[in-house]
Amino acid sequence: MEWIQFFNDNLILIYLLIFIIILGFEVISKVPTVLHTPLMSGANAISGVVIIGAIILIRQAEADNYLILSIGTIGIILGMINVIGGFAVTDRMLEMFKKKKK
Amino acid sequence: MEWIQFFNDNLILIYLLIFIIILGFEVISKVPTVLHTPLMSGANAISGVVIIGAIILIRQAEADNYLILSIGTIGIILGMINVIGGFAVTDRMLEMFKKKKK
Amino acid sequence: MSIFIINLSYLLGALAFVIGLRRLSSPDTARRGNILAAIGMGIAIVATLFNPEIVGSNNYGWIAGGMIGGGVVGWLVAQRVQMTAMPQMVSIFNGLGGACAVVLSMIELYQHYGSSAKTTQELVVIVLALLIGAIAFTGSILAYLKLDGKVWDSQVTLPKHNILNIILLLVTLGVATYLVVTGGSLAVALILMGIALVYGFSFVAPIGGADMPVVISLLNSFTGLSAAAAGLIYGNNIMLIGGILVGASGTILTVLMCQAMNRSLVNVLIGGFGGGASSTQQDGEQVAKEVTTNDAAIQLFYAQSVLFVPGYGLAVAQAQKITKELDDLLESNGVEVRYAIHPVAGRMPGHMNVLLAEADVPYPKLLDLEDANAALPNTDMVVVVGANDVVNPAALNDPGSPVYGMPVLNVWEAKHVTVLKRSMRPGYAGIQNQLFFHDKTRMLFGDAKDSIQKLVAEVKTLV
Amino acid sequence: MSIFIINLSYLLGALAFVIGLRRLSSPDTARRGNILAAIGMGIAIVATLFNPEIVGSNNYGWIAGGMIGGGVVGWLVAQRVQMTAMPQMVSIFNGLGGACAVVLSMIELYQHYGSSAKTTQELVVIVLALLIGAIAFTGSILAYLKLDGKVWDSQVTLPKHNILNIILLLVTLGVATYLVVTGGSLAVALILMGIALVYGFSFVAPIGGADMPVVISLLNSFTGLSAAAAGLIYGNNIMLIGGILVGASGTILTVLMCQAMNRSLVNVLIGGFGGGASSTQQDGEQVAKEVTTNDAAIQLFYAQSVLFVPGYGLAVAQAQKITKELDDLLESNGVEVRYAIHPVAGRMPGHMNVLLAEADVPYPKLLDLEDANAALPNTDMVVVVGANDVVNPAALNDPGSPVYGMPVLNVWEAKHVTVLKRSMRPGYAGIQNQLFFHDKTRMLFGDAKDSIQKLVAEVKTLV
Amino acid sequence: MKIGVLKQVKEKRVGLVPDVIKKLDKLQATFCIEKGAGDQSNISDKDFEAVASICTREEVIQSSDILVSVQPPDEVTLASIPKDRLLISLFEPYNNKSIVDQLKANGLRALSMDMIPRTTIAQSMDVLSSMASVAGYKAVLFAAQYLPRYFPMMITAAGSIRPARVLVLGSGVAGLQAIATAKRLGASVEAFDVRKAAKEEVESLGAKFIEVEGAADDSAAGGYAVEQSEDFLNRQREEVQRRAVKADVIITTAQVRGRKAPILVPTTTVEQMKNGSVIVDLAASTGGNCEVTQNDEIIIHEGVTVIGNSNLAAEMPQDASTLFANNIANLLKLIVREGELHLDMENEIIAAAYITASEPQ
Amino acid sequence: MKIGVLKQVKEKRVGLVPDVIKKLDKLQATFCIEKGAGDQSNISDKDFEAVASICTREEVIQSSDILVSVQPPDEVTLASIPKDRLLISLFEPYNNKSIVDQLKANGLRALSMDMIPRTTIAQSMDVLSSMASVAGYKAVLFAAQYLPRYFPMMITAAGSIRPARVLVLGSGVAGLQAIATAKRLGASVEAFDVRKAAKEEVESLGAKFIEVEGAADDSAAGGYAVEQSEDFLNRQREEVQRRAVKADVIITTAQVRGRKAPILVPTTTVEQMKNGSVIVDLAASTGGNCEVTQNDEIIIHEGVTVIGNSNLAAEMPQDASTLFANNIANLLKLIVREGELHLDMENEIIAAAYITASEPQ
Ligand SMILES: NC(=O)c1ccc[n+]([C@@H]2O[C@H](COP(=O)([O-])OP(=O)(O)OC[C@H]3O[C@@H](n4cnc5c(N)ncnc54)[C@H](OP(=O)(O)O)[C@@H]3O)[C@@H](O)[C@H]2O)c1
Ligand SMILES: NC(=O)c1ccc[n+]([C@@H]2O[C@H](COP(=O)([O-])OP(=O)(O)OC[C@H]3O[C@@H](n4cnc5c(N)ncnc54)[C@H](OP(=O)(O)O)[C@@H]3O)[C@@H](O)[C@H]2O)c1
Ligand SMILES: NC(=O)c1ccc[n+]([C@@H]2O[C@H](COP(=O)([O-])OP(=O)(O)OC[C@H]3O[C@@H](n4cnc5c(N)ncnc54)[C@H](O)[C@@H]3O)[C@@H](O)[C@H]2O)c1
Ligand SMILES: NC(=O)c1ccc[n+]([C@@H]2O[C@H](COP(=O)([O-])OP(=O)(O)OC[C@H]3O[C@@H](n4cnc5c(N)ncnc54)[C@H](O)[C@@H]3O)[C@@H](O)[C@H]2O)c1
Repeated sequence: MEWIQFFNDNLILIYLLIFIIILGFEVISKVPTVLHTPLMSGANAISGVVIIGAIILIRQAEADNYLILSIGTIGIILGMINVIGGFAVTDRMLEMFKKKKK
Repeated sequence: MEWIQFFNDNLILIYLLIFIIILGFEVISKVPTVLHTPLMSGANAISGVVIIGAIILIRQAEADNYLILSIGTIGIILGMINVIGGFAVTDRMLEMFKKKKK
Repeated sequence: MSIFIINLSYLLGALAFVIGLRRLSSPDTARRGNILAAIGMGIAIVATLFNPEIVGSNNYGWIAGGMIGGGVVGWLVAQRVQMTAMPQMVSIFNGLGGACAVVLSMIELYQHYGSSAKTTQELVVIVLALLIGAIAFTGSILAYLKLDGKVWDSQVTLPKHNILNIILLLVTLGVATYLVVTGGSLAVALILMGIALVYGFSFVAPIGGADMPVVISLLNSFTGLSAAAAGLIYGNNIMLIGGILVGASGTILTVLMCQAMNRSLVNVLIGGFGGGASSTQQDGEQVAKEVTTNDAAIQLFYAQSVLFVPGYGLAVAQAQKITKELDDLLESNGVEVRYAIHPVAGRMPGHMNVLLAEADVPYPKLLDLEDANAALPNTDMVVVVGANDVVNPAALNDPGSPVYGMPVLNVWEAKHVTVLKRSMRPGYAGIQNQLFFHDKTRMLFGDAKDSIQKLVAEVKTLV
Repeated sequence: MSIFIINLSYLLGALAFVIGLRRLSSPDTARRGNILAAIGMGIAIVATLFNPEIVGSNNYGWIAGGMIGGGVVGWLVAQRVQMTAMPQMVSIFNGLGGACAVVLSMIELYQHYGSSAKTTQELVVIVLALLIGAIAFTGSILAYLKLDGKVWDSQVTLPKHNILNIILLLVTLGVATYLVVTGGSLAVALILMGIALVYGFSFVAPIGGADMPVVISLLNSFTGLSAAAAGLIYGNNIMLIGGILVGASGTILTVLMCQAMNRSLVNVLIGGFGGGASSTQQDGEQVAKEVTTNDAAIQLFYAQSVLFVPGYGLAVAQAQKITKELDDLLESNGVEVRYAIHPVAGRMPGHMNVLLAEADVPYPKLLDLEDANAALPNTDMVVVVGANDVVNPAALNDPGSPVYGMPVLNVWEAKHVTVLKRSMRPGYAGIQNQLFFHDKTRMLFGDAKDSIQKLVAEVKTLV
Repeated sequence: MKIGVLKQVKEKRVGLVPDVIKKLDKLQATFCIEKGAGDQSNISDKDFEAVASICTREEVIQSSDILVSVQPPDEVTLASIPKDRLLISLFEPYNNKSIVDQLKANGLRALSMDMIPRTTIAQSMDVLSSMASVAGYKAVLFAAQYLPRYFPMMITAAGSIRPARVLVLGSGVAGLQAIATAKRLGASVEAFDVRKAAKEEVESLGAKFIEVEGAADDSAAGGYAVEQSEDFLNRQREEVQRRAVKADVIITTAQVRGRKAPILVPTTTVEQMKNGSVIVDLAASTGGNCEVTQNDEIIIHEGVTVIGNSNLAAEMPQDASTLFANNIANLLKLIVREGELHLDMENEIIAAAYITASEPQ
Repeated sequence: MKIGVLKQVKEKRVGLVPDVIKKLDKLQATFCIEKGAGDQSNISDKDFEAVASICTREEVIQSSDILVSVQPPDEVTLASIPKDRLLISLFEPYNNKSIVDQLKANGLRALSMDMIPRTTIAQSMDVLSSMASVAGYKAVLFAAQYLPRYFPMMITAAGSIRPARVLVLGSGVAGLQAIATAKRLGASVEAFDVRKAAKEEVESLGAKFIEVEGAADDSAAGGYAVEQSEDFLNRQREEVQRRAVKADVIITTAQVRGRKAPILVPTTTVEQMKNGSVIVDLAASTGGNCEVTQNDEIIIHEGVTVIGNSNLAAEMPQDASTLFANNIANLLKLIVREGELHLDMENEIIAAAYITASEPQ
């Protein structure tokens, strides 16, 4: 019952999620095999969006709550490596596709 | 201001609409020219979904409000022709694609 | 709980629309996609019929009447219509959908001035639904009339029609704004409807007959948008989603169709150009009909038997190898492919033999004049590749022609003929060819090698 | 107003993700797509940094430190890593993303047991983020170790490992349920984290080394899902949307990668098979490395100069015409294509000449032995099409070989060699060929005509 | 109506063949064939017997209303043919100026196959085309037979052989067929002609066209080439010389109707060619395109074999006869209806071929 | 070290050519060429002068350490050669049984080019291959020259000509080349052989392979065919007969080393063939695959032209000489080092070709 309630209350959100999932499928469905690795890498960089959670966490934390601050900062570092490294590596992989012009 | 308020209030709905638009583009973007006409026809049948408005209208109307009832019924007839005729015509057009098996 | 079921139904219906449309865009799955979309529509309609949240006196009798009436008419029309008249049909159906949106928004306005006043925001949405629906309605009707040959471009186009259209559009928008801002009255609403209907008509008027499919697709996306607006009015998700979806996909489809014709949308909408010259080649009174690569490819792919008629143009274009590739492609899909070699085709005795041998066409596939003429009446599709004099019917029926009396390939005895050449220029004998104006004949202009290359690509999308 | 700007920024960020991903899936636009996604990420981060809705002591110092530190490390690593080590790198990055999610959810749990208790629903979401993040973390790390050759399959696989995995999974889910239902304690939370980390490791352990890219893609979609869960925790749209998007596209990409390997996902996950035999052909101690059509096509397309070495197998497969097609395709994309004809290739003097003339390969493209050997060191890519004895290095360096002393085509002097043949069977002379085990050589097994047909198709996707 | 076929003396072909006669039953004519007429074309009298009667020469000459031969009958025979009979043959009145008078003097009527216009409708009777086509094919075979080298390229264990270079001068029907055949055998082929349309025609066979600026092209000449200015011929000879020195085979077919053939390969060029090279000159009967050509002879000039033969079609007599017979048959269908001869002078084909009309042609 | 080249009497080819001699400078040998040796191959003495000295026959014989010729020298010449000299030529000891004794009697040493093993490594010296390849090519040209019909299919205004049917019996090197050449000219080709590998080889050229069950295939024979059972030969002849009757051209190359060639086309088959058809028999020198074949003669048997020639390579002397010379040169590189002769009997090529060794071969 609770879940049904949840469903009815968040109907639009659920629509949104389902459509994003479909969109995620659609957007990828016709990739040439060449691009599998860079695409994976690019998607991986996007999944680093979790860093935003770490930022929110730290911004919300007390200035003296060192446990949360330090753990949160570790989170930021990890997330940032994922984001920056991910996009940069993807870019390097994709460099080979600019070599030639049709 | 009013619109900004509206935007903030209906954020999820707006996300939904934008993603549906992108999805609409995505879903179509690689159609072989052969399918242009049936696709147009199928999409047209879907646009007959407006009939639902007419149904709601009539269901909500007073049983003696003949003006609304008759106009609404005209709406239903028009919409129904669009829906049924649209899907049926599309199906006929698509029949030619079943003739041969690979 | 029941609301949950209704909500779930709408969700499923919306999903069915999306997935149905998706499948419609690939030949393999198109049919199932269409059925899926239809099922989604069924679910949505049933859910609406029994949605407990809608309170009123239901009036199921009226609804049933309307649905059965409309359904039967729609079904019968769809079954009866000629295959060739499909685009017209789609146009009409689309117009009716637009009309339905007009009806709904007019009733809302009527109620606005009567019982229940609306907020400005609601009013905006209602007026949008009205405008877009009205344009889609009359526009589609005119598109139908044009496609069906009931109306000629010149009959409905005024001088400087495009300027007229812009003025009309401004007037429409002006009245609409007035209505929204001041609240207006039923009379203003009726006037607005009238202007919008006129504008829809006028909007389509200057657009060339051959461009109608593009216009229908555009109008279809209009109908979708009006349905979405109606969805907002009724706060109904599936109307909103279905409408937006059709609006978006219709727009992109319109763009794709323009691309397939090598035109820009603006170019199409300004009109005039698409009406005559581009799609037909005139010779005095006569008109040679062009075919798109796509249509030709479909005809080839779904034919039982295809006969290529190579001529000097095949040699000039050096199209022998690509022709063989098309041959292989068709054969591997169950089409019987042969070649009709006219004795004087080319510029030296055996010219075609040399070329086709180079492309490795096996000898048994080559028919000489007699065999070919015997086979032609049972041939579904003839593709004339850069031949001209050797398929000239004047040789049989025009005693004044310099080729009168020469036996030719009677390609017009086949079911369909497609002629690949670069222009309407004559061949070696320097005489015009009536074949090109024959009922069964369609011209595919361009260098033969290019054209066949494109045909190969198109056929591959069908496989 | 400022909230509007923040909302708008998130919306734009989400759009950038979608469109960026879309562009990433086509070679032409991939690079711009990646940059677009990066910009979207930038917008989202900046918006979060200055979002006025987030109240607290901000601690920008900590944030700046973390961001700069992480950013610099990420950037440097990305620039330094070898092209060949890219998949490992992606795997590590992905693991870190997962770790970040673990960190976040552990803090939430810590707070749950400390200051602010959560609702059951929130708890579910937090535990989900924890679990998925943890699996993605250790799984990715093991995938990295395997790919980097630091760990061998056998070192981490136990007997009946799959059963062990199922048990571990059940235990993990059990503890998770317990925690959600009873509320648990920090200790339970830590235990759960521990088990999940172990499970992530164990999950990847049995999967074959060659299947790692598929696994990374799968783990990547896990990371996406954990980010989405974190988004729910923080009520943050862009985390939710970005996470779901990556979750969905990662899943479909995983399936596509399996399809490209002709495997099912289940088959990959059960593991074992992908580890060795399928991708290599053994000869005693030696291993010939296979190449996918796709990789070969890329090498061809991005080469400056390609040399085909036709042999008897080309004749048997009658692959001359399709070879010419591949040639044309490459030439039209700026690749210089030539043919090296060994004097004894084929089964009669001039065998190759006959075939290539039939396919209309112009004479100046044919290099004889001397010219070819002179050209080889400057050749990017050699494609050996059904030749064997004529490219056997034993002729130069194995005095015991029956072909010792015969001049052969020194194809191993080129940068890359791809050999098209059906099996490891020897040619006419009946002797094994060391070329197939050469460092630079990759084998593409199958009938030469089929293989080249596939290459043509692949190259066309690159154009 | 009786149609007779004469045995040829210095010619291997025969005017009609059994397979073709079989298809002529609608003419309501009978056929008599001189004994041994088909021998040289590998057609025995036995083959003919099924569709015609075998007669002596005398019988044929005396009894036939229409007399068919490949080459025109000699003077003696002409004199012995009864008056008013119709002869069909290759009279070549533009080369053999006296033949018309001779025919008229004997009171004979004649259709000359080589006068049939080169129009699309007449092509089924156009022996010049069908024979030129055979000649072009044969020219390449002759060249390949006499050339001490390979035509195709060969990279073999015993060395690499580059493809023979073949130069075709004059790309009419014979030239085009020569190009096609040489290309088939693997040679690399260049060709030349003065007609504008020739470039496209040559390229349609995948060969290379050599351009020399300033050729006179008269489309009023009914497809035939016109005589060229001396200036043009000089430039052409220079260009040809440049290519000829590199060529292994030259095949020349350049003719200008009713005139001496233009000299395209002068002696100096021949002498600069490679030892063993071959020239096949199909214009030999009108003087040859090569200066050293001797008509109907194969000579070796400073190591270069020069084959002068304008009648190469006769070297493939069976198919050549079949083609010739088909051409004749198509003409017969035009002039014989229900066993009666109808010479319709309104018909432009008949009018052009009827060389014994009283008005000047 | 001096290497001499003899002028041939009944042979157009020559053992070495200037282009090849030029590439042999590493041998540190001088060359003397008999005057006029290259004449028949279109190579003048002038061409030779740049790389060798032109000598009289006597000088060549007396002064050369190695004597190269295409065909073995006649008995008189053999007798005049000083003892211990090395001769390189096509001795065919398996056919010409007495030659070895004759050589030994004169105290001469000899390498026979036709005894070189048919292995991959030896292929650059394999004159049998290079010459067979030329012969296969030439065989088709001969057939095309003598056939009174077209090879390719032609649909023309003067009638349709179907492609010539060519039947190739024996698909060794010569047979394969014949198949390739006939296909090039547009014929439709069928082929046959007893070796199992032949099917794939024939099909690799796009021709049709005729299967006859039950052929003996001995892979120990070093690639050569073995003799077949009479039963098999009978079935084969039946199958061949069926095809031969429809064929326009038959090219036979079936040989079994050291034995009489099998009769594949008996007289009865020839007599059922179409008038004008052509048989080219490359096995003529070992009795011929066709019963009516006369070695080195062109005869006409009941309308069928039968060309018996096992030495067709000599009909294309210039390229054939170049190929032959390349083969010889590759052998010379193997046996001459720094101006000295080294006959390394460990080397299987030399061991096989050295026919004058005392032990029995
Ligand atoms: N066979 C012989 O021996 C011989 C010899 C000499 C003359 N002829 C004459 O040639 C004619 C042969 O008839 P035919 O039907 O083969 O040829 P045709 O009547 O000359 O017509 C050829 C057609 O091909 C088209 N064409 C040219 N290049 C092309 C290209 N690249 N791509 C596509 N189309 C191309 C041309 O139209 P566009 O320009 O519009 O493209 C032309 O109308 C007959 O009149 C015959 O009498 C024959
Ligand atoms: N040129 C001549 O005159 C002549 C005459 C007789 C003999 N030979 C000998 O033949 C050899 C020629 O060397 P080569 O390198 O051309 O050929 P090769 O050494 O015989 O090798 C041919 C290779 O092609 C592969 N193959 C066969 N059919 C194939 C197909 N349909 N698709 C893909 N691959 C296929 C085979 O491997 P799989 O089975 O694994 O596919 C085989 O290893 C030399 O040893 C030479 O001495 C030459
Ligand atoms: N209507 C038909 O169906 C048909 C049939 C056959 C031929 N034709 C036409 O008839 C014409 C004559 O053909 P033909 O083969 O009998 O020609 P031909 O034998 O008279 O001459 C052979 C070729 O030599 C060329 N030539 C003449 N002088 C030359 C010079 N100085 N240098 C180079 N080339 C020179 C001519 O242009 C011609 O192409 C052609 O135009 C041909 O297309 C038409
Ligand atoms: N190693 C190399 O590089 C190399 C080079 C050339 C030839 N070869 C091999 O040497 C072998 C001999 O070649 P060749 O051309 O000198 O052969 P050949 O001249 O001895 O015989 C010609 C062909 O006739 C065939 N034949 C024999 N008896 C027959 C019969 N009764 N019916 C039908 N056909 C019959 C043989 O099988 C052979 O193919 C072949 O196997 C060939 O592949 C190898």
